[in-house]
Amino acid sequence: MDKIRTDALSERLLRSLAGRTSRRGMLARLGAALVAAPAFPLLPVSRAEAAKDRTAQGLTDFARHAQSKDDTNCDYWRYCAIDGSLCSCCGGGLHTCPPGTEPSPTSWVGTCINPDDGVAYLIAYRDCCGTAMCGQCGCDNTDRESQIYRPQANNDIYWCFGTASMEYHCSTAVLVGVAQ
Amino acid sequence: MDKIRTDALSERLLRSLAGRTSRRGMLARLGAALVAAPAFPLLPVSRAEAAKDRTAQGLTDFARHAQSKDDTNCDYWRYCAIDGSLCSCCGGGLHTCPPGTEPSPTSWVGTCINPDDGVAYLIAYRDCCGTAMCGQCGCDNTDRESQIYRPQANNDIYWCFGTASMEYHCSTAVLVGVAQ
Amino acid sequence: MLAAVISPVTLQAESVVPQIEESDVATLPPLSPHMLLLTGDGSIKGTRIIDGDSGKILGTIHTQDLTNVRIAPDGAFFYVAETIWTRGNRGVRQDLLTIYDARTLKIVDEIDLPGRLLVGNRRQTFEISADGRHAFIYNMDPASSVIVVDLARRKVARTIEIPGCALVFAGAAATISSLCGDGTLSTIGIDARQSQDLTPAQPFFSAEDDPIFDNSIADPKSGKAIFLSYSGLVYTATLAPGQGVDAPWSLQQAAGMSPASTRPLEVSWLPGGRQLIAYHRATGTLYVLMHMGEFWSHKEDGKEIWVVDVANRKVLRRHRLAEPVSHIQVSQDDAPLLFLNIENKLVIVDAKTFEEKKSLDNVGNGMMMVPGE
Amino acid sequence: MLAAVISPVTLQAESVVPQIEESDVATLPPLSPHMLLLTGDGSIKGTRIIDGDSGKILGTIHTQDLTNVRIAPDGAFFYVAETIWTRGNRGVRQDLLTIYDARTLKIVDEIDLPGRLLVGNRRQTFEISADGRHAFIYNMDPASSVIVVDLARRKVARTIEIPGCALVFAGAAATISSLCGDGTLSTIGIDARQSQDLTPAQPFFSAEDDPIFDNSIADPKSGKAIFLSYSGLVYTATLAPGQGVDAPWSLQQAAGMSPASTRPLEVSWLPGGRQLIAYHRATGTLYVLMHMGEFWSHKEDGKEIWVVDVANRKVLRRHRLAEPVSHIQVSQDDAPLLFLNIENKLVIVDAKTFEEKKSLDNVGNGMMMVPGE
Repeated sequence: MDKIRTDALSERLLRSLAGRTSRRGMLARLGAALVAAPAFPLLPVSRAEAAKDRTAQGLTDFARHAQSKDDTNCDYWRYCAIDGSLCSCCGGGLHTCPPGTEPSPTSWVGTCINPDDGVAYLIAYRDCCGTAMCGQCGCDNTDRESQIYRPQANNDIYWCFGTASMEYHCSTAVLVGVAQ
Repeated sequence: MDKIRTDALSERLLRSLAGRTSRRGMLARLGAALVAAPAFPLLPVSRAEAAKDRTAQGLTDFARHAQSKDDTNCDYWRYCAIDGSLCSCCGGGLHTCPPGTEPSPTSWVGTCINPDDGVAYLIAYRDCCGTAMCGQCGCDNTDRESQIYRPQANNDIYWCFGTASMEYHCSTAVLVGVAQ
Repeated sequence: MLAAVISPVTLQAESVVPQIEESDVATLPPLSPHMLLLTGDGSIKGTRIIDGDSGKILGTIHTQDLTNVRIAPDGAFFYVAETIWTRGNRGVRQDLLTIYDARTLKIVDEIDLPGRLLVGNRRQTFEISADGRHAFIYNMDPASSVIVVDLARRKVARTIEIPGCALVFAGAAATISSLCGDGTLSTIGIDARQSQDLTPAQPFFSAEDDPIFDNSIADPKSGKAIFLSYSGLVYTATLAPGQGVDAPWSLQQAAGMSPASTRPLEVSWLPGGRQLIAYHRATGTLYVLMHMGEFWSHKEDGKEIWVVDVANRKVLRRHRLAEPVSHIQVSQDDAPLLFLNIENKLVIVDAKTFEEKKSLDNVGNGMMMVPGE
Repeated sequence: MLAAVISPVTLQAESVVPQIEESDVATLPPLSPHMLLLTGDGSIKGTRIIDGDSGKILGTIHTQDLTNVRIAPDGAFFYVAETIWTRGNRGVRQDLLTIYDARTLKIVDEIDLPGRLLVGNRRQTFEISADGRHAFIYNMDPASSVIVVDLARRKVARTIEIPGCALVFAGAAATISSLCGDGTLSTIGIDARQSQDLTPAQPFFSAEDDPIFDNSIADPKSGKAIFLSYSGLVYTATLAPGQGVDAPWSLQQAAGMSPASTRPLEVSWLPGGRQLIAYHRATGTLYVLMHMGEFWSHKEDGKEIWVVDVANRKVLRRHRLAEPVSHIQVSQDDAPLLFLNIENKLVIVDAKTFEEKKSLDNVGNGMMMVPGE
């Protein structure tokens, strides 16, 4: 498993690119690339500052109470910044969309600490799209969740860019890698 | 106020007409006539048998407890067979649709007893259509309510035939006349 | 430059986030007797496919208010009869029969329909023939008709006018039957050459005085049907040319009581609710939601389930419900489950012992379908 | 024969039912300060127009999930920014600015938009300029832009790219402003010749460590804006070319406490909720939903309302709420009402005395708009 050596750059990346070419064309292409890629690439993401300190004193309220046994509960560790219905309660799983829905190639991202090893992992919250609201196991956790001007860290946006239908059904929590 | 001298005939009317001409053409025209008429004609309706006996012994459970003061409550006397949101709670009134909605030219019909005079009246439950569910003051009263094969006495059908949109918003209770 | 944009990898290698899990999509297991399709309306929409044994949701079909769902007899498809406007509450009305693959829940086809009645909580506004070749959609605009869809050719075959009648039951011998406002049953061949009413036009009930519930039981294979009236009269019939309706008998008498009255003030145990009867075909067992009340309380939720041996006209058991129930369904296998619903809450009960097995909240409150019903 | 069919009267005179009441349709009263527009989402959709004095619903605009509604400055129209698929969950996506007459609620026009961001509970994804001539719609696909609509000509005028930034505040001098992920504020002229960033690009907050809530306060007339951070820092600014953001001050200090910390384990009173701030412009009074908790609890519902004198940086009052509140709004007259919402329940309170005036259930739980805000 590769370690992540990213730093906050997504908006800066967009802004710097924008300076060098037609912004609209460039961004449209960038957008298309991001949503069309088959391997589900992520927007480059920031390593959250809070993930540095793994002592009990560095943990958020969510992390201090998180568990690693039941992925149909809001306090499952990967769900530290999830907003919506858990796909695990809707016929899907942690990284599996329910039948008839489509995983979004784009996602928002959280940094969550696994209570079993005390390690911070990057989690991609990938929405499953195409069917209306599952309505089961609604969660809204907000560790290091930012606002719309930092979209990849915001969990209110319908992250169904690049799917055939943007109807939101549920959210998965795909393990991406170690954040350190 | 004219008295009503109707008898149950609507389906029989349709059936007899159907024998004499192309059923599809006839019924299509009949349908169009019913929905297009500007004066909101009713389907011919039956005088309910139960309306004959106005003594306390002849009253339904609804009629024994009905009131005539507050038209935003389900037990208001005209609502003896209403199903849905009361338009009186949605910006409309007993015979008034809320802004932006349209009264259906067709309706189902109830026979309700006014507690003030003990007289049975014919009530046209005219749906207001075009905007989604008002959601206020939901009632479901069923005095002499029949099933779909007797549509003008059924309160589950979306009675929005002939309106620009068939989206159901709320139901009014228009006083039609004395049923005796 | 373009390449760099398309792939963030080449743009700045250090920023790439490797992914150790791949996103995938689940498929449904093959249809099995304990699977339930529950169609929500109002605040909780969508048709949830639920495994009766685990009580878990296996998937959801996108359905809106007033949608009807049926299971193909061979289990290959789910059929959805639905109405959608192009702009939500406005625009162009689209009446559709949408066909979903029963394993992937992907849309296989969408067949345009010339109309359908908009009404909730009705089973017999949409039916599939026993051989799976035809779908029947009841339409009222406000004239009455049945739209026949050829499911093999995936197109509308014809429209059958049924003036004065409503609903559609798939009968034996390529017929459909409807209930009529004058108290008769009408049976018509789905073939254009058989469009005459094939039943004796004998009124057997009163649509004014003691209506039969729209939600009746009919077996498309045998044509055997069970109708139930507001007062609790049970009518059995065979839906086929030339067949009539048997003389009715009283549910209350079958439980050792007096027959119920249709008069005001009189209180009886009465059938009521929305999907208020379910039938276990192999054993001929009828489950009816019953409540105490006066006549014209036919939408009141059930406070008891009456278990009825239809052949012997006997109530075998009266089960008192902990909370009222508006919808009931039963699986068709020999270890049957009862599915009970009230206000979006589903309770799954052993149909023999009435032991509660599972319950599930926020699943919707509407019609329930099981395979082979 | 045809005539007889068209008119049941001539067919059988005895069957005609005379009608003594005519059906009609209500119109809304002219816009007044105590009227509220409440946009529901999820289980209760639609935008309800409520009279704050009587607590009664005056009418409903058909709106779906993730719809934004604005009131025209002159009160003549309601503007709805919405996204509708032709087949509900599928088909062709239609992004629209729909214009409703504010008295009849009839659709006056529908303007096609090239897109809009799908997100709930945000005020600044849709704004109207102070002169009523332009509408601004924030779009992310996922590149960021603002769509400018000419409301006089009823068509899209242009699209302004705002890379790295989001939201749209209508500022003074024909500009729009956005908040950016690098902690800056970006102000751009809506005229094509002014598409440069007109503000000094000075980061004033950290989008990672102490984000500013999207739901901020901005006056399209004066450009005066109030931003609030998760930790409770208040930033005032003027949204206009060349203007910067003032140094922030702490809400908690304004209430006599220590400033809140962003560190784990530390507990403070913090701002939180969905529509968590409201501003009474004439008196410069800010109402903030506050709760006790640790940092990153920014969506938690308010347990108190803090009444803040912005000019004097002073918390005037802390009102303890009987039940938590997620959305707050205040009318703009001199006898102001506070509108409080939690889980589809609206409570209307006197903004000066906090006396409860009215309450209303099942009205939806979403963004609230008042005239002149």
